[in-house]
Amino acid sequence: MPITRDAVLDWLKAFAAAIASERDHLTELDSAIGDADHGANMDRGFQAVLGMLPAVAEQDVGAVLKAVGMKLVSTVGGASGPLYGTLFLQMGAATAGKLTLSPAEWAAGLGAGVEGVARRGRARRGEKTMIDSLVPATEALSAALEGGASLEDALWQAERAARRGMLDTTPMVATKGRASYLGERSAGHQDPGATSAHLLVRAAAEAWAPEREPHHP
Amino acid sequence: MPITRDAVLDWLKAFAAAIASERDHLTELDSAIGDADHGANMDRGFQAVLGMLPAVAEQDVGAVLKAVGMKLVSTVGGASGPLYGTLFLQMGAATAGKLTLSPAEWAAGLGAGVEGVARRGRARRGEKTMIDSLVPATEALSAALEGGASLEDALWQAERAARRGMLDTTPMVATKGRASYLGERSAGHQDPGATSAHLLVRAAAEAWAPEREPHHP
Amino acid sequence: MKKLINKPEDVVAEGLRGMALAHADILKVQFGPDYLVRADAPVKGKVGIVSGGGSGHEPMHGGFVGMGMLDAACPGAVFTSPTPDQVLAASRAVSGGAGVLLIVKNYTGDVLNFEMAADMARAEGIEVEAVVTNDDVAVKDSLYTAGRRGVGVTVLAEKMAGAAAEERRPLEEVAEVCRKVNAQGRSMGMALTSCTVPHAGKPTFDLPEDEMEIGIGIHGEPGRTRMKLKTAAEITELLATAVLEDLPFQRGDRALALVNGMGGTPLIELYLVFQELARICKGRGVAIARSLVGPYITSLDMAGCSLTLVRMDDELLRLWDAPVRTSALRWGV
Amino acid sequence: MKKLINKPEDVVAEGLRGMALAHADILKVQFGPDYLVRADAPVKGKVGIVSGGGSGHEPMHGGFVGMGMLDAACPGAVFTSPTPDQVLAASRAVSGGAGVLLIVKNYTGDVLNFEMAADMARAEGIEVEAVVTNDDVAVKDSLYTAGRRGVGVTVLAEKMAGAAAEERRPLEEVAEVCRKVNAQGRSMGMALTSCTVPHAGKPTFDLPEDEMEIGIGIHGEPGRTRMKLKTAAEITELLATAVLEDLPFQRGDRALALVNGMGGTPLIELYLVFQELARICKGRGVAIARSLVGPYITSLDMAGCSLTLVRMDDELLRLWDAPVRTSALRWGV
Ligand SMILES: Nc1ncnc2c1ncn2[C@@H]1O[C@H](COP(=O)(O)OP(=O)(O)O)[C@@H](O)[C@H]1O
Ligand SMILES: Nc1ncnc2c1ncn2[C@@H]1O[C@H](COP(=O)(O)OP(=O)(O)O)[C@@H](O)[C@H]1O
Ligand SMILES: [Mg+2]
Ligand SMILES: [Mg+2]
Ligand SMILES: [Mg+2]
Ligand SMILES: [Mg+2]
Repeated sequence: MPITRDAVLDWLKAFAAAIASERDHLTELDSAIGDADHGANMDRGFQAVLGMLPAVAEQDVGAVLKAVGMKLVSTVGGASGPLYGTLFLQMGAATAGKLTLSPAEWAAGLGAGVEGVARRGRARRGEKTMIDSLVPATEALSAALEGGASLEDALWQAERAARRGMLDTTPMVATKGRASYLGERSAGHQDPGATSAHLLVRAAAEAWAPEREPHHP
Repeated sequence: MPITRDAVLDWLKAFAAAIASERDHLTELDSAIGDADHGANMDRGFQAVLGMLPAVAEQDVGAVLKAVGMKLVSTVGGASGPLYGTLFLQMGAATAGKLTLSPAEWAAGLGAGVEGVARRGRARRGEKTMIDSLVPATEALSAALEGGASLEDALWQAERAARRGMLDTTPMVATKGRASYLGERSAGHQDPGATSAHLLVRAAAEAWAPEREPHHP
Repeated sequence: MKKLINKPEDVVAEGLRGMALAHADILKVQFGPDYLVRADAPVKGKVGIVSGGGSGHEPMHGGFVGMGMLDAACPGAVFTSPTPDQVLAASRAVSGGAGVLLIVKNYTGDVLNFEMAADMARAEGIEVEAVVTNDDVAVKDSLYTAGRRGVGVTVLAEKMAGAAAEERRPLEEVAEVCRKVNAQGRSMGMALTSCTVPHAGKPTFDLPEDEMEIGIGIHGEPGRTRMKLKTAAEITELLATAVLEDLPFQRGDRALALVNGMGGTPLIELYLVFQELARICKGRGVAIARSLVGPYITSLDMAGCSLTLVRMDDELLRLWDAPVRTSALRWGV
Repeated sequence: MKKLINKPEDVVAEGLRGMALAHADILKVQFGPDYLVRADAPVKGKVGIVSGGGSGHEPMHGGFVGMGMLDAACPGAVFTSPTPDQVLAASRAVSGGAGVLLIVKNYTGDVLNFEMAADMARAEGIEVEAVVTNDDVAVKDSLYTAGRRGVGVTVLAEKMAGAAAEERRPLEEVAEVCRKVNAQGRSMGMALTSCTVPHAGKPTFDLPEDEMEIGIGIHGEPGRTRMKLKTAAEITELLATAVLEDLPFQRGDRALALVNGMGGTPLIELYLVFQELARICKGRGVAIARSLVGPYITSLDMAGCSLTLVRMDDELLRLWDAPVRTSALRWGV
């Protein structure tokens, strides 16, 4: 099934809601290895996005995602502002003019966004950043779709990969961002950005394939 | 009996010793209604005086007292520096050139010093200052001598008057010096300067007439 | 006590040494007796201006030594007035034949020590005038006190008297400018925290986490009242009202406004207070013609601020705008 | 929390309003997006210099806007980097046809936001160069960190790059001056107390009454080590040694020395530290050719200090001495 512009709006609203409810948890994670503002930063940004969505709700998917990126860039600040902003700006560029997306186009768009984040932040996997949940998620998504999986299954496989990547950041020693000043002391804490990035992936699965949510043992 | 230059030196040393042993008490009194430095100020000054005395020990009484005044002025600071400095400078002027003093000359010299303090500080009795023990003391001293009392008795009568004056400052509301900023709140505390001034008068009696010290009930 | 010091008894001398090293182009420091003096003192034919007081109020007074302001400053021990021999030595050093003006803050110790110094200097044939500043409206000026304390106005008077002296005006006129600034100026301060005097080692007074002291002195003397913390808007209203109504300032007046930090309060808060003050003055029709925002007359590490307003006329505005070159105030050169 | 503020969320905007009112002769403040800009911007034919960062470090950066230094400053929320739209708007406002230099402190957030702004400005046809300062020797600069933090050198680089821009030198040369100051400069700081962020309401970290943090960042980031309090002489030795040996400074070098206050430390202590630093430099044959002592890059109300040394040559000395007219640094005019 194709992904409509309204489905994309549902995904954005679901992510905004997840950020709002996880706000304190994200800030708590950031206070351990950063400066205790990641939840506040992300929530400030997505509340602004929610306020702006009606104004662009009639435009194409690319335009919507571009507008989200611009809004995040101008309201979040810190490291996550430009990074999440770039993610949506690049997704928007990759989906410019489209009113619906095929699963492959969706995967390609997300991949372009994640590549943009990696370029902007000069981060690779293993540096204890959002990259550690974003990259595995996009890889799992594409692999599943290429392997013939349904979008619904692919979304939940991506969610699982993102969650694993998020959990994998805990033992890592940060080499990017504020946490890197802590050196060895950054190990033993889950990365806040990787945590919010997992919510981004999960929001799509929950918005578009709620009934398929696997029951983890 | 005449008061020799060496007797004057004994008095100065006795006062310096009394200040040193009462230093903390004076500072404690000043911390209640002032800025907690009267003991430190006076002790700093009289330690400097002790160090300087040998250099002037061969000069006349007036020169010795002038030198003491100058040293206090240049080492004490605060309100008490100029005030005690003036006391000794004026005593020195009144006794210039003399190698010994008659009791009357001593009383006149002290009176001149106290007048100098009152002029410098523009203070009258009842304003909760050193004046409240100095003035009664000089009045009692002169009265006793004019009444035919011996120097020894006159000294102890002056000491009693100084002590009474010192105790009388407790209920007073300060209208001069730092304590006046406290207004009514200054009542109920003995004035530090009146307390050090009592030591000045007592030092003379103890130095020159120890055997005559009256036994207070 | 947490301070960047070595021995408490060496703080003043070591601070002075730092001043001398950092500002050799502007001033020299003399020890025994201690004073800071303009590098080019004495200036022939110019009235020499000397101020001073206890240390712990930096940049006042040493930071105001230089062209257009003070010729010399006499630092006493922390919170203790200097001694007459310091003031005498400084007066000699700046006496350029046109007389010497002593600017004294109204505290018994300062007044008495400067008076003695004035007597001594006159005895040496130096023409001396002394002006006592007493602008702190927190203290009732009456027969029942030693009078209002000299605070923020002192800095502003030193600047404008300094400018008058640079114009080579005679001693009497320079002293008159100083008296005029004091007469037209009023101040009041407040503290969020106590200061800690080095040799004491602990805070001078206890102030609960939710209380502040209004009408505080610059040595931690008690203020008018202690009350629960309020917003910057309310605090500024409190201080400004007392200052404005004491002179009183009138609709149409032009004012020089000083929002002064007590030492431990960051600059952003002072600017925040300044915009509250500007709002209040505007509401009363008082125009802020000139302003100064920052820590200028401090109380060691005390957190808090004070407000000073001076009613200005064209002469004072000209003198305020005149060039000044000191380590703490500098413009026009 | 004891602060002269109204609502924590209004601190930055109200502080900016105060700046605008106090310094209308020097700068203007724009809101939405927020930035401070030279009153006479854009200056035709001159490279425009824009800096910025989180608020809470006053006077940096707004206090350095004016002739001879910055053309604009972009204040973020307290301790949070500004957003690209602020930097873009400021760049447009100061673009006088000779290009725009962005001076950025090395923190991931600052670098990413300024980079995006640079991309946007270039997309609009504005020629943009960006220089990142990273002088804090407390952080190891390696593959394993985001690199050294930009601290004290930033202020000095802004002054000297500003002077080069006033000489109408081309963008590449102005950027080169900025890079040179950064390359020749090193800093290290320490804290006696934590700062308190308004919206947090409590100290960022706990520091026992008898301990200090060496190598602290300006946002209360952890330092190199925590240790028992020491004397000013020992503390200065610690910081100065780390700074001197990192470049390293050599016998015969001429240095510009900044003894910076963190916000809650009184001036007398900074001068005391400066004379210790002068003694240490002398012992190593490093001449302090110029100096700056005071709170210039602060961390709200934190008590403590930082030392910055820049190896100077004749060109840098000339640029340092050149006239500057800002609210926080002013000379030669
Ligand atoms: N160079 C980078 N590349 C990718 N992600 C990064 C990078 N630096 C930081 N991050 C992510 O940003 C998160 C912190 O975001 P946030 O707290 O909002 O910004 P700041 O660190 O400026 O306060 C980190 O948890 C990390 O996942
Ligand atoms: N105007 C005055 N006349 C006489 N004595 C005064 C006057 N002002 C203050 N004193 C005396 O000085 C004492 C305080 O001296 P000290 O504490 O050494 O100086 P400071 O008050 O400057 O700290 C007071 O207790 C009081 O007795
Ligand atoms: Mg953060
Ligand atoms: Mg942050
Ligand atoms: Mg006292
Ligand atoms: Mg005193």
